[in-house]
Amino acid sequence: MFRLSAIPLDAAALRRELAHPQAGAFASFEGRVRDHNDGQAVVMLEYEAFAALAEKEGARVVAEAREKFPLLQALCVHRTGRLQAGELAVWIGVLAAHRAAAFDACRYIIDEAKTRVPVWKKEHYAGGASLWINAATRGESASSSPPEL
Amino acid sequence: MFRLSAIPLDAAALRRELAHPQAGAFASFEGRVRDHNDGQAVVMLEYEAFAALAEKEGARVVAEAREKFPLLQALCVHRTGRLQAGELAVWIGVLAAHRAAAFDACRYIIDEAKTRVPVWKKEHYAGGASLWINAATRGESASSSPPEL
Amino acid sequence: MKKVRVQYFALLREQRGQTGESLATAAGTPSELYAELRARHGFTLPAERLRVAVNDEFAAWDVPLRDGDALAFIPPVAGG
Amino acid sequence: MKKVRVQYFALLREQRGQTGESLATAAGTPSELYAELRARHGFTLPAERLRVAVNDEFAAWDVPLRDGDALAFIPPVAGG
Repeated sequence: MFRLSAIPLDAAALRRELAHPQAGAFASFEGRVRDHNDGQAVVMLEYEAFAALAEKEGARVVAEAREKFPLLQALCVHRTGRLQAGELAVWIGVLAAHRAAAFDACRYIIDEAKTRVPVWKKEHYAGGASLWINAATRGESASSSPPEL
Repeated sequence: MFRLSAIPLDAAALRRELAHPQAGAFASFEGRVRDHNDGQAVVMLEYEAFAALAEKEGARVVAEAREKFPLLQALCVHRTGRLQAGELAVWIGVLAAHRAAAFDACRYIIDEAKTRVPVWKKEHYAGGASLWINAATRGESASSSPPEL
Repeated sequence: MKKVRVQYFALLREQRGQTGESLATAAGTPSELYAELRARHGFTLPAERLRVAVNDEFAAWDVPLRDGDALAFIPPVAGG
Repeated sequence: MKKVRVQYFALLREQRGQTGESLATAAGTPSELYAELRARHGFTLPAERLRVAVNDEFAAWDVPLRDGDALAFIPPVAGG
Protein backbone atom coordinates (compact mmCIF):
# COMPACT_ATOMS: atom_id res chain seq x y z
CA MET A 1 0.00 0.00 0.00
CA PHE A 2 1.12 3.53 -0.79
CA ARG A 3 -0.34 6.85 0.24
CA LEU A 4 0.50 10.52 0.51
CA SER A 5 0.03 12.45 3.73
CA ALA A 6 -0.30 16.20 4.14
CA ILE A 7 0.03 15.86 7.91
CA PRO A 8 3.09 14.82 9.95
CA LEU A 9 3.92 11.11 9.87
CA ASP A 10 3.87 9.19 13.14
CA ALA A 11 6.31 6.30 12.73
CA ALA A 12 5.00 4.41 15.76
CA ALA A 13 1.41 4.66 14.53
CA LEU A 14 2.40 3.54 11.02
CA ARG A 15 4.27 0.59 12.50
CA ARG A 16 1.08 -0.52 14.23
CA GLU A 17 -0.71 -0.77 10.87
CA LEU A 18 1.37 -3.85 10.05
CA ALA A 19 0.97 -7.19 11.83
CA HIS A 20 1.00 -10.81 10.75
CA PRO A 21 1.42 -14.01 12.83
CA GLN A 22 3.91 -15.46 10.32
CA ALA A 23 6.08 -12.34 10.33
CA GLY A 24 9.58 -13.19 11.54
CA ALA A 25 11.11 -10.06 10.05
CA PHE A 26 10.16 -6.40 9.88
CA ALA A 27 12.39 -4.00 7.96
CA SER A 28 11.74 -0.31 7.99
CA PHE A 29 13.10 2.85 6.44
CA GLU A 30 12.56 6.45 7.52
CA GLY A 31 13.67 9.33 5.35
CA ARG A 32 14.10 12.49 7.40
CA VAL A 33 14.87 16.12 6.60
CA ARG A 34 18.54 16.75 7.35
CA ASP A 35 19.53 20.10 8.79
CA HIS A 36 22.29 20.44 6.17
CA ASN A 37 22.64 19.41 2.54
CA ASP A 38 25.78 19.90 0.48
CA GLY A 39 27.17 22.10 3.22
CA GLN A 40 24.20 24.45 3.44
CA ALA A 41 21.86 24.85 6.43
CA VAL A 42 18.38 23.67 5.44
CA VAL A 43 15.67 25.58 7.29
CA MET A 44 12.62 24.23 5.51
CA LEU A 45 11.70 21.81 2.81
CA GLU A 46 8.64 21.57 0.59
CA TYR A 47 7.29 18.41 -0.99
CA GLU A 48 4.92 18.89 -3.88
CA ALA A 49 3.11 15.90 -5.41
CA PHE A 50 1.14 15.13 -8.55
CA ALA A 51 -1.26 13.31 -6.26
CA ALA A 52 -3.33 11.30 -8.75
CA LEU A 53 -0.30 9.84 -10.50
CA ALA A 54 1.90 9.63 -7.39
CA GLU A 55 -0.60 7.36 -5.67
CA LYS A 56 -0.86 5.14 -8.75
CA GLU A 57 2.87 4.92 -9.30
CA GLY A 58 3.57 4.45 -5.59
CA ALA A 59 1.06 1.61 -5.48
CA ARG A 60 2.76 0.03 -8.50
CA VAL A 61 6.17 0.21 -6.78
CA VAL A 62 4.79 -1.54 -3.70
CA ALA A 63 2.99 -4.14 -5.85
CA GLU A 64 6.23 -4.84 -7.73
CA ALA A 65 8.04 -5.38 -4.42
CA ARG A 66 5.36 -7.89 -3.42
CA GLU A 67 5.82 -9.74 -6.72
CA LYS A 68 9.61 -9.80 -6.52
CA PHE A 69 9.98 -10.79 -2.87
CA PRO A 70 7.98 -13.11 -0.56
CA LEU A 71 6.32 -10.48 1.64
CA LEU A 72 3.41 -10.53 4.05
CA GLN A 73 2.65 -6.79 4.13
CA ALA A 74 4.20 -3.57 2.85
CA LEU A 75 3.37 0.08 3.37
CA CYS A 76 4.93 3.30 2.08
CA VAL A 77 3.71 6.75 3.11
CA HIS A 78 5.14 9.99 1.73
CA ARG A 79 4.67 13.46 3.19
CA THR A 80 3.64 16.49 1.20
CA GLY A 81 3.80 20.14 2.20
CA ARG A 82 6.30 22.04 4.31
CA LEU A 83 8.67 20.17 6.62
CA GLN A 84 11.21 21.35 9.15
CA ALA A 85 14.62 19.73 9.70
CA GLY A 86 14.20 16.44 11.57
CA GLU A 87 10.70 15.76 10.27
CA LEU A 88 9.77 12.46 8.70
CA ALA A 89 9.46 12.71 4.90
CA VAL A 90 8.85 9.07 4.00
CA TRP A 91 8.15 5.90 5.98
CA ILE A 92 8.37 2.36 4.63
CA GLY A 93 7.61 -0.80 6.55
CA VAL A 94 7.78 -4.37 5.27
CA LEU A 95 6.76 -7.59 7.01
CA ALA A 96 8.04 -10.93 5.76
CA ALA A 97 8.65 -14.41 7.12
CA HIS A 98 12.41 -13.94 6.63
CA ARG A 99 14.76 -10.99 6.75
CA ALA A 100 16.30 -11.08 3.26
CA ALA A 101 12.94 -10.42 1.62
CA ALA A 102 12.09 -7.72 4.13
CA PHE A 103 15.37 -5.84 3.56
CA ASP A 104 15.37 -6.27 -0.21
CA ALA A 105 11.77 -5.10 -0.54
CA CYS A 106 12.24 -2.10 1.74
CA ARG A 107 15.20 -0.97 -0.31
CA TYR A 108 13.48 -1.67 -3.62
CA ILE A 109 10.52 0.48 -2.58
CA ILE A 110 12.58 3.51 -1.53
CA ASP A 111 14.94 3.29 -4.52
CA GLU A 112 12.08 3.06 -7.02
CA ALA A 113 9.84 5.57 -5.27
CA LYS A 114 12.59 8.19 -5.25
CA THR A 115 13.04 8.10 -8.99
CA ARG A 116 9.53 7.24 -10.25
CA VAL A 117 6.85 8.68 -7.98
CA PRO A 118 6.03 12.26 -9.06
CA VAL A 119 6.98 14.09 -5.88
CA TRP A 120 9.28 17.10 -5.90
CA LYS A 121 11.42 18.49 -3.13
CA LYS A 122 12.46 22.09 -2.74
CA GLU A 123 15.06 22.93 -0.14
CA HIS A 124 15.04 26.33 1.51
CA TYR A 125 18.40 27.43 2.89
CA ALA A 126 19.38 29.64 5.79
CA GLY A 127 20.53 32.43 3.42
CA GLY A 128 17.09 32.64 1.78
CA ALA A 129 17.95 30.71 -1.38
CA SER A 130 15.99 27.64 -2.44
CA LEU A 131 16.53 24.77 -4.84
CA TRP A 132 14.42 22.10 -6.52
CA ILE A 133 16.29 18.90 -5.83
CA ASN A 134 16.76 16.40 -8.60
CA ALA A 135 17.19 12.82 -7.41
CA ALA A 136 19.22 12.00 -10.52
CA THR A 137 21.50 15.03 -10.79
CA ARG A 138 21.35 16.62 -7.33
CA GLY A 139 20.59 20.24 -8.12
CA GLU A 140 22.26 20.43 -11.50
CA SER A 141 20.38 22.87 -13.74
CA ALA A 142 16.95 22.51 -12.11
CA SER A 143 17.54 25.48 -9.84
CA SER A 144 14.91 28.18 -9.64
CA SER A 145 17.08 30.34 -7.42
CA PRO A 146 20.60 28.97 -7.13
CA PRO A 147 21.98 28.95 -3.60
CA GLU A 148 25.26 30.70 -2.93
CA LEU A 149 27.68 27.81 -2.64
CA MET B 1 25.90 -0.15 20.91
CA PHE B 2 24.75 -3.64 21.76
CA ARG B 3 22.95 -4.98 24.76
CA LEU B 4 20.92 -7.92 26.00
CA SER B 5 17.52 -7.49 27.59
CA ALA B 6 15.72 -9.93 29.86
CA ILE B 7 12.53 -7.85 29.62
CA PRO B 8 10.26 -7.30 26.59
CA LEU B 9 11.63 -4.93 23.93
CA ASP B 10 9.66 -1.77 23.18
CA ALA B 11 10.45 -0.85 19.57
CA ALA B 12 9.07 2.68 19.88
CA ALA B 13 11.14 3.35 23.01
CA LEU B 14 14.29 1.94 21.37
CA ARG B 15 13.68 4.13 18.33
CA ARG B 16 13.66 7.18 20.58
CA GLU B 17 17.19 6.37 21.78
CA LEU B 18 18.53 7.38 18.35
CA ALA B 19 18.54 10.95 17.06
CA HIS B 20 20.97 13.09 15.08
CA PRO B 21 20.39 16.36 13.18
CA GLN B 22 22.35 15.09 10.16
CA ALA B 23 20.35 11.87 9.93
CA GLY B 24 18.59 11.66 6.59
CA ALA B 25 18.06 7.92 6.82
CA PHE B 26 16.99 5.50 9.52
CA ALA B 27 16.91 1.79 8.76
CA SER B 28 15.55 -0.68 11.23
CA PHE B 29 15.12 -4.41 11.63
CA GLU B 30 12.86 -6.30 14.01
CA GLY B 31 13.16 -10.03 14.44
CA ARG B 32 9.96 -11.50 15.82
CA VAL B 33 8.87 -14.93 17.01
CA ARG B 34 6.83 -16.54 14.26
CA ASP B 35 3.89 -18.71 15.24
CA HIS B 36 5.10 -21.46 12.91
CA ASN B 37 8.51 -22.74 11.85
CA ASP B 38 9.06 -25.50 9.30
CA GLY B 39 5.36 -26.29 9.44
CA GLN B 40 5.14 -26.68 13.22
CA ALA B 41 3.18 -24.44 15.58
CA VAL B 42 5.60 -22.62 17.88
CA VAL B 43 4.07 -21.95 21.29
CA MET B 44 7.11 -20.60 23.08
CA LEU B 45 10.72 -19.81 22.45
CA GLU B 46 13.66 -19.51 24.82
CA TYR B 47 16.77 -17.41 24.21
CA GLU B 48 19.76 -18.27 26.32
CA ALA B 49 22.89 -16.09 26.21
CA PHE B 50 26.49 -16.32 27.32
CA ALA B 51 26.07 -12.77 28.54
CA ALA B 52 29.67 -11.69 29.10
CA LEU B 53 30.83 -12.78 25.67
CA ALA B 54 27.56 -11.94 23.87
CA GLU B 55 27.84 -8.31 24.91
CA LYS B 56 31.48 -8.14 23.81
CA GLU B 57 30.86 -9.84 20.47
CA GLY B 58 27.67 -7.84 19.84
CA ALA B 59 29.57 -4.61 20.51
CA ARG B 60 32.26 -5.73 18.07
CA VAL B 61 29.66 -6.40 15.37
CA VAL B 62 28.19 -2.92 15.81
CA ALA B 63 31.67 -1.35 15.86
CA GLU B 64 32.55 -3.17 12.62
CA ALA B 65 29.40 -1.80 11.00
CA ARG B 66 30.44 1.69 12.03
CA GLU B 67 33.87 1.17 10.48
CA LYS B 68 32.54 -0.26 7.23
CA PHE B 69 29.72 2.23 6.63
CA PRO B 70 29.36 5.98 7.27
CA LEU B 71 26.91 5.86 10.19
CA LEU B 72 25.80 8.37 12.78
CA GLN B 73 24.39 5.94 15.38
CA ALA B 74 23.65 2.24 15.66
CA LEU B 75 21.95 0.13 18.30
CA CYS B 76 21.21 -3.58 18.56
CA VAL B 77 19.28 -5.10 21.45
CA HIS B 78 18.64 -8.83 21.83
CA ARG B 79 16.09 -10.47 24.12
CA THR B 80 16.86 -13.32 26.46
CA GLY B 81 14.41 -15.57 28.30
CA ARG B 82 11.04 -16.95 27.28
CA LEU B 83 9.12 -15.35 24.41
CA GLN B 84 5.66 -15.98 23.00
CA ALA B 85 4.79 -15.91 19.29
CA GLY B 86 4.71 -12.32 18.05
CA GLU B 87 7.21 -11.02 20.60
CA LEU B 88 10.22 -8.99 19.58
CA ALA B 89 13.46 -11.04 19.75
CA VAL B 90 15.93 -8.53 18.32
CA TRP B 91 15.78 -4.85 17.41
CA ILE B 92 18.35 -3.01 15.29
CA GLY B 93 18.28 0.66 14.41
CA VAL B 94 20.81 2.59 12.34
CA LEU B 95 20.98 6.32 11.64
CA ALA B 96 23.04 7.63 8.73
CA ALA B 97 23.15 10.66 6.49
CA HIS B 98 22.18 8.49 3.50
CA ARG B 99 20.11 5.37 3.02
CA ALA B 100 22.63 2.99 1.45
CA ALA B 101 24.82 3.05 4.56
CA ALA B 102 21.81 2.69 6.85
CA PHE B 103 20.48 -0.37 4.99
CA ASP B 104 23.88 -2.02 4.54
CA ALA B 105 24.80 -1.56 8.19
CA CYS B 106 21.46 -2.80 9.48
CA ARG B 107 21.80 -5.94 7.43
CA TYR B 108 25.46 -6.42 8.36
CA ILE B 109 24.59 -6.25 12.04
CA ILE B 110 21.78 -8.82 11.93
CA ASP B 111 23.68 -11.19 9.61
CA GLU B 112 26.81 -11.13 11.78
CA ALA B 113 24.96 -11.15 15.09
CA LYS B 114 22.98 -14.24 14.13
CA THR B 115 26.08 -16.29 13.46
CA ARG B 116 28.60 -14.84 15.94
CA VAL B 117 26.92 -13.62 19.11
CA PRO B 118 26.60 -16.49 21.60
CA VAL B 119 22.83 -16.59 21.95
CA TRP B 120 20.87 -19.80 21.55
CA LYS B 121 17.26 -20.30 20.62
CA LYS B 122 15.09 -23.22 21.64
CA GLU B 123 11.71 -23.59 20.00
CA HIS B 124 8.88 -25.27 21.90
CA TYR B 125 6.20 -26.76 19.66
CA ALA B 126 2.50 -27.31 20.14
CA GLY B 127 2.98 -31.09 20.46
CA GLY B 128 5.37 -30.69 23.40
CA ALA B 129 8.61 -31.25 21.48
CA SER B 130 11.39 -28.69 21.52
CA LEU B 131 14.48 -28.01 19.44
CA TRP B 132 17.68 -26.01 19.74
CA ILE B 133 17.85 -24.05 16.52
CA ASN B 134 21.12 -23.81 14.66
CA ALA B 135 21.48 -20.72 12.51
CA ALA B 136 23.81 -22.57 10.15
CA THR B 137 22.06 -25.91 9.75
CA ARG B 138 18.47 -25.24 10.91
CA GLY B 139 17.85 -28.04 13.35
CA GLU B 140 20.13 -30.63 11.86
CA SER B 141 21.64 -32.80 14.59
CA ALA B 142 21.50 -30.28 17.43
CA SER B 143 18.15 -31.57 18.63
CA SER B 144 17.71 -32.38 22.29
CA SER B 145 14.24 -33.77 21.68
CA PRO B 146 13.44 -34.04 17.99
CA PRO B 147 10.02 -32.81 16.97
CA GLU B 148 7.74 -35.15 15.09
CA LEU B 149 7.95 -33.85 11.55
CA MET C 1 -7.61 23.03 -32.68
CA LYS C 2 -7.99 20.78 -29.61
CA LYS C 3 -8.83 21.99 -26.16
CA VAL C 4 -6.57 20.50 -23.48
CA ARG C 5 -5.85 21.08 -19.80
CA VAL C 6 -2.24 21.32 -18.59
CA GLN C 7 -1.09 20.93 -14.98
CA TYR C 8 2.23 22.39 -13.82
CA PHE C 9 4.34 21.16 -10.93
CA ALA C 10 7.47 22.28 -9.14
CA LEU C 11 9.87 24.25 -11.34
CA LEU C 12 7.41 24.40 -14.26
CA ARG C 13 4.67 25.70 -11.93
CA GLU C 14 6.99 28.42 -10.71
CA GLN C 15 8.13 29.39 -14.20
CA ARG C 16 4.54 29.44 -15.46
CA GLY C 17 3.31 31.26 -12.35
CA GLN C 18 0.23 29.06 -12.03
CA THR C 19 -0.73 25.45 -11.29
CA GLY C 20 -2.46 24.85 -14.61
CA GLU C 21 -4.35 26.20 -17.55
CA SER C 22 -6.84 25.24 -20.23
CA LEU C 23 -5.80 26.03 -23.76
CA ALA C 24 -6.52 25.43 -27.41
CA THR C 25 -3.67 23.98 -29.44
CA ALA C 26 -2.83 22.74 -32.89
CA ALA C 27 -0.21 20.38 -31.40
CA GLY C 28 -0.73 16.77 -32.38
CA THR C 29 1.34 15.17 -29.59
CA PRO C 30 2.58 16.00 -26.06
CA SER C 31 5.99 16.61 -27.62
CA GLU C 32 4.65 19.29 -29.93
CA LEU C 33 2.59 20.80 -27.12
CA TYR C 34 5.59 21.08 -24.80
CA ALA C 35 7.65 22.72 -27.54
CA GLU C 36 4.86 25.25 -28.04
CA LEU C 37 4.50 25.98 -24.30
CA ARG C 38 8.24 26.11 -23.75
CA ALA C 39 8.60 28.72 -26.45
CA ARG C 40 5.69 30.71 -25.04
CA HIS C 41 6.63 30.59 -21.34
CA GLY C 42 10.41 30.20 -21.40
CA PHE C 43 10.57 26.90 -19.53
CA THR C 44 14.21 26.09 -18.88
CA LEU C 45 13.82 22.31 -18.77
CA PRO C 46 14.27 20.54 -22.13
CA ALA C 47 11.76 17.79 -22.93
CA GLU C 48 14.52 15.19 -22.56
CA ARG C 49 14.55 15.86 -18.83
CA LEU C 50 10.78 15.55 -18.44
CA ARG C 51 8.20 12.80 -18.54
CA VAL C 52 4.67 13.39 -19.66
CA ALA C 53 1.35 12.19 -18.23
CA VAL C 54 -1.92 12.13 -20.15
CA ASN C 55 -5.11 11.76 -18.11
CA ASP C 56 -3.18 10.99 -14.91
CA GLU C 57 -1.07 8.22 -16.42
CA PHE C 58 2.45 8.20 -17.84
CA ALA C 59 2.36 8.41 -21.64
CA ALA C 60 4.70 8.43 -24.61
CA TRP C 61 5.68 11.80 -26.04
CA ASP C 62 4.24 10.89 -29.44
CA VAL C 63 0.74 9.70 -28.54
CA PRO C 64 -1.95 11.57 -30.46
CA LEU C 65 -3.52 14.36 -28.41
CA ARG C 66 -7.29 14.20 -28.17
CA ASP C 67 -9.74 16.94 -27.39
CA GLY C 68 -10.29 17.14 -23.63
CA ASP C 69 -6.99 15.48 -22.65
CA ALA C 70 -5.43 16.46 -19.32
CA LEU C 71 -1.65 16.74 -19.54
CA ALA C 72 1.13 17.12 -17.03
CA PHE C 73 4.80 17.63 -17.76
CA ILE C 74 6.84 15.98 -15.03
CA PRO C 75 10.18 17.49 -14.00
CA PRO C 76 12.84 15.17 -12.54
CA VAL C 77 11.34 13.78 -9.34
CA ALA C 78 12.94 13.72 -5.91
CA GLY C 79 10.94 11.95 -3.26
CA GLY C 80 12.18 10.60 0.05
CA MET D 1 46.52 -30.98 37.43
CA LYS D 2 44.96 -27.57 36.76
CA LYS D 3 41.79 -26.35 38.32
CA VAL D 4 39.42 -24.81 35.78
CA ARG D 5 35.82 -23.66 35.69
CA VAL D 6 33.54 -24.72 32.79
CA GLN D 7 30.26 -23.05 31.84
CA TYR D 8 27.62 -24.92 29.84
CA PHE D 9 25.01 -23.38 27.58
CA ALA D 10 22.03 -24.60 25.58
CA LEU D 11 22.32 -28.21 24.45
CA LEU D 12 25.52 -28.79 26.44
CA ARG D 13 23.88 -27.42 29.58
CA GLU D 14 20.95 -29.79 29.10
CA GLN D 15 23.18 -32.79 28.43
CA ARG D 16 25.36 -31.99 31.45
CA GLY D 17 22.34 -31.21 33.60
CA GLN D 18 23.94 -28.11 35.12
CA THR D 19 25.12 -24.65 34.11
CA GLY D 20 28.76 -25.18 35.05
CA GLU D 21 31.29 -26.93 37.20
CA SER D 22 34.76 -26.56 38.64
CA LEU D 23 37.11 -29.40 37.98
CA ALA D 24 40.71 -30.53 38.05
CA THR D 25 42.11 -31.73 34.76
CA ALA D 26 45.33 -32.95 33.19
CA ALA D 27 44.21 -31.51 29.83
CA GLY D 28 46.72 -29.09 28.33
CA THR D 29 44.36 -27.35 25.90
CA PRO D 30 40.62 -26.66 25.49
CA SER D 31 40.61 -29.34 22.80
CA GLU D 32 41.89 -31.97 25.21
CA LEU D 33 39.51 -30.79 27.90
CA TYR D 34 36.47 -31.04 25.64
CA ALA D 35 37.48 -34.55 24.58
CA GLU D 36 37.73 -35.51 28.25
CA LEU D 37 34.35 -33.98 29.14
CA ARG D 38 32.64 -35.34 26.07
CA ALA D 39 33.76 -38.87 26.96
CA ARG D 40 32.63 -38.36 30.57
CA HIS D 41 29.23 -36.77 29.90
CA GLY D 42 28.25 -38.10 26.49
CA PHE D 43 27.98 -34.71 24.75
CA THR D 44 26.62 -35.32 21.25
CA LEU D 45 28.24 -32.27 19.62
CA PRO D 46 31.69 -32.88 18.12
CA ALA D 47 34.31 -30.20 18.79
CA GLU D 48 34.22 -29.23 15.09
CA ARG D 49 30.73 -27.81 15.66
CA LEU D 50 31.73 -25.79 18.72
CA ARG D 51 33.76 -22.73 19.48
CA VAL D 52 35.59 -22.26 22.75
CA ALA D 53 35.92 -19.23 25.01
CA VAL D 54 38.60 -18.81 27.66
CA ASN D 55 38.02 -16.15 30.31
CA ASP D 56 35.03 -14.71 28.45
CA GLU D 57 36.78 -14.32 25.12
CA PHE D 58 36.90 -16.52 22.02
CA ALA D 59 40.08 -18.60 21.99
CA ALA D 60 41.84 -21.14 19.82
CA TRP D 61 41.36 -24.81 20.65
CA ASP D 62 45.09 -25.28 21.18
CA VAL D 63 45.95 -22.47 23.60
CA PRO D 64 47.64 -23.72 26.78
CA LEU D 65 45.22 -24.08 29.68
CA ARG D 66 46.26 -22.24 32.83
CA ASP D 67 45.23 -22.84 36.38
CA GLY D 68 42.12 -20.81 37.18
CA ASP D 69 40.93 -20.45 33.56
CA ALA D 70 37.19 -20.12 32.95
CA LEU D 71 36.08 -22.03 29.86
CA ALA D 72 32.90 -22.18 27.85
CA PHE D 73 32.15 -24.50 24.94
CA ILE D 74 29.87 -22.71 22.51
CA PRO D 75 27.30 -24.69 20.51
CA PRO D 76 26.19 -23.33 17.11
CA VAL D 77 24.54 -19.99 17.85
CA ALA D 78 21.13 -18.83 16.68
CA GLY D 79 20.25 -15.30 17.60
CA GLY D 80 17.58 -13.13 16.04
